[in-house]
Amino acid sequence: MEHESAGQQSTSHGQIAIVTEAFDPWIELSTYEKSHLTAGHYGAAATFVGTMRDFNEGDNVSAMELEHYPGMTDAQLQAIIDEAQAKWPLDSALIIHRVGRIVPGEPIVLVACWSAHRAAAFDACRHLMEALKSRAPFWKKETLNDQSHRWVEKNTDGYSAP
Amino acid sequence: MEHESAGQQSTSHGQIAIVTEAFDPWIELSTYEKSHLTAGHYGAAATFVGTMRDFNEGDNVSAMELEHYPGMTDAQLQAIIDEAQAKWPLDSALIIHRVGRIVPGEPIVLVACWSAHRAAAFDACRHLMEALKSRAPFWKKETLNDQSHRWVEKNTDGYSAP
Amino acid sequence: MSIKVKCFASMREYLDLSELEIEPGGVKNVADVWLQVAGDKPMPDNTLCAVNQTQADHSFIVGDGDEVAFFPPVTGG
Amino acid sequence: MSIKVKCFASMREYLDLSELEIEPGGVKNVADVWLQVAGDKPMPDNTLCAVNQTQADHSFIVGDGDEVAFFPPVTGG
Repeated sequence: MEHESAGQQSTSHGQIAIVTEAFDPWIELSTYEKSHLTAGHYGAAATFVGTMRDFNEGDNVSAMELEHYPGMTDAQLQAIIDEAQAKWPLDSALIIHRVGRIVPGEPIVLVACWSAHRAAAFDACRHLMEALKSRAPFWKKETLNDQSHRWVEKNTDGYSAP
Repeated sequence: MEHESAGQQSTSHGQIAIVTEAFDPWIELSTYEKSHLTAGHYGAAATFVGTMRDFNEGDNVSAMELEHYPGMTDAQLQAIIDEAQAKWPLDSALIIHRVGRIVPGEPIVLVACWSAHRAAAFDACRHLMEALKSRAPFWKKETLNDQSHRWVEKNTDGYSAP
Repeated sequence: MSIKVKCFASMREYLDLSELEIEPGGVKNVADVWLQVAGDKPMPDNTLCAVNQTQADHSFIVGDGDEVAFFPPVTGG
Repeated sequence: MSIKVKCFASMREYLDLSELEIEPGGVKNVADVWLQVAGDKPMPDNTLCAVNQTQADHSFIVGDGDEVAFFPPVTGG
């Protein structure tokens, strides 16, 4: 699938894409798996999709503007994938992140890891997501129902379930 | 998507299916999300797909027969989902598991959890997968390249990456 | 009435037995069911048992109408 | 030559500045760049800095041709 792309890099073991248009994560996963993975070689695919909610911190949210730092974002995402590749035996890893104007129900981010075994796939997928949330230069500005705007000030800890 | 189904149960918060034919996990996820989830309500989807490899414990594997205990398997999978629903605030959970003859590259199991936040989705997805591996009555018999057969004797620990 | 016995996977092959109905006379618990269907074949160490599709140990009391299953450790997923 | 300065998100709004080139004269490190572009506006506590698209602290040495960025904590994903 070709993207209206604000940045894309591909290595033998992974791919990142920063996209300006809505994407369907399940179609992306299907397409990527067919083109980048060898059937029978991987036994585990762990994936995460972050989707825009219509509420945040007790308020209704009607839209969001997602800003990024072109160049640095791509480099950070690639570095995060490279680190994961060094730490876990991954067949491949994929990150897709949306930028620009987003409305509730639309996917924001997709992270996926393929490996021979499930522990590596699970660990690497979650690590990629937490590294992305803490290090990749993206910023969210929410539009509330009364048309006022506010910047999201920080990301929450993703390892502590409520 | 309708399945050649050996067992299917649906509750307001989750669904299990034991299927006898090959399934496409990404189409299943897309279909399930459209029919069972409310856009804008969930912010996180964590999924896992287990796929048959063409190697195991150092040997090439050409096919597999997946046996189950009809009735008990369904009840165990439903119990596992109910437990996860009680422990984490999930919008929905889905388990699909293949039985019968399987060849390398074909998906064996799909587990997916949707929640408002990522920690709950990640934790619940992994818990469902480990609970399934340790408690759901399925058994694998591998066919090696020389046409000999062997039972897989036990599942490995899914929390320890190599 | 009777007790339904089921065996799965390598246990089915070990006992050459998939499904059987036995008379409940003289059967008090899961261990007695094993003796009825397996005779002098020893029960493998890692054998799991279920009564009415819920896991149970060897001393679990069974009788008329129950379903008892024997199987090895599960290996799905 | 010059130093390119970029600001993102709430920092862009705070300084009313998206991108600017400044003369490197008198600029030794990141903190000096801030003084040049922000004047007497204090740097918010949680401000992050990057030099040539790699995160850096305020004492990081910069000069001709470098790209310096200021931004708040990241909130993607």
